[in-house]
Amino acid sequence: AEAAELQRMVAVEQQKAQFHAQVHTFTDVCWDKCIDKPSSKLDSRAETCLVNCVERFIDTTLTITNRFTTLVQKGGMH
Amino acid sequence: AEAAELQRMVAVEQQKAQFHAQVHTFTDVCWDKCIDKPSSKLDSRAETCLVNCVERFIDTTLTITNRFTTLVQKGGMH
Amino acid sequence: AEAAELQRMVAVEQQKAQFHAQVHTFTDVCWDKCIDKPSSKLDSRAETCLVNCVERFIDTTLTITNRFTTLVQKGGMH
Amino acid sequence: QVKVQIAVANAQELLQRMTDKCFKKCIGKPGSSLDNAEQKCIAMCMDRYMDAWNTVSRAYNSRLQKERNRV
Amino acid sequence: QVKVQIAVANAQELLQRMTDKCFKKCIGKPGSSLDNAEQKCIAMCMDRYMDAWNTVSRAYNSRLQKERNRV
Amino acid sequence: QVKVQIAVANAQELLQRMTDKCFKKCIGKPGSSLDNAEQKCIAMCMDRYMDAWNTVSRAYNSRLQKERNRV
Repeated sequence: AEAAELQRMVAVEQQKAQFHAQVHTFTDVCWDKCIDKPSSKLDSRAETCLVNCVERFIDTTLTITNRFTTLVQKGGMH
Repeated sequence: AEAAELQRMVAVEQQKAQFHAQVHTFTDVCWDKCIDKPSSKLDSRAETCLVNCVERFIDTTLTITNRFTTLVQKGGMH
Repeated sequence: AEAAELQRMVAVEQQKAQFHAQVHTFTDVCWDKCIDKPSSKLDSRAETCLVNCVERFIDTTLTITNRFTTLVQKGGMH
Repeated sequence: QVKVQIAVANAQELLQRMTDKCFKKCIGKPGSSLDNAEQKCIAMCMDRYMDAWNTVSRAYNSRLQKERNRV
Repeated sequence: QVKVQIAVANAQELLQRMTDKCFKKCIGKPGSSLDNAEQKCIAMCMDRYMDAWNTVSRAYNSRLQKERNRV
Repeated sequence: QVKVQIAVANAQELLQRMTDKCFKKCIGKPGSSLDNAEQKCIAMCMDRYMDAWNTVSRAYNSRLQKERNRV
């Protein structure tokens, strides 16, 4: 029982690490898209831009992955 | 005999992985050099640019590596 | 005694590897900040810029790390 | 099985780099959804990126062959 | 202990990326010391980068939730 | 042997970064061969990159010394 518990805990931590890795990547890309000059607070325009940026990046990833899968199944890739 | 066969297969796959890693790097660099706006097909100018880009990148790598080796042998590096 | 000696040597080499990794990172960043067009020798202005760049990069790292530690201790991070 | 692993790793690397390049090229200021123009741009960018990958792969391969023959 | 290791790795990654971005944004030509304007810019850039990190983290989390509910 | 391995790894890292920077600086639109100007530019860029590496290495080293003395 203890071994299973430990295994579950490690899995949870690995998931967290993966989540954080993604957040670092998104922040990197979206910072460049949304923040020109750092100002004294994060204004609502920058905040909206960041949220949209994350959402659109995920949309782009899904679009590309789905289309790629279809192409591979049709045998379009060499 | 089977062990040798397996070893050979692993070596071949490793070589393929290395080849692909290089292709990813070249595509990354040469995409930036040769593709301004993605259009409805890869025109011949972009294609020539990509081929030349790969060739010149390899030339640059060879030039730099050879010159570096000469400098190191002459003791020019600290 | 020999094991301890070996361990010490490995530690020294690891430290060197870390030092070199930092030098690669600094050179990468400071090259972009200080060298516009490579000329026939490294002029004194470029040299001063490179030295200042390393110093200011380290200052920035220290400033950010110290401020981050203070914020974390005050519980300002979620 | 080594083969499958490498094929998967290769496809993942391609997808990741392609997503990165095409997001940067096609999405100016990210809006509340992917509009039509952005979706078309992404599909086109993706096709061109794979063309580029194949062209680069062929060019690299033929250069390797040439270098081998020289030795 | 796994937890602590991940927290430390995460903080280090954040610090490194933040330093890189803020150095590039705040230091034009590096001078003989960090002047006042540069120090202010670094502090502000750092705060905004952490805000951005938190905003991105929330947005990603709520999208994951939405995708899970869809399935 | 550890020493040799690190020296090799260090040289490889240097060569890779140098090639990347100098290709980007010296080759505008890649032509059917490296022309004279490009070859000169690559040689010069390489020498300056190694100068920069050495300068940075010295500057970092003396800063480390200073920090150690402060403690």
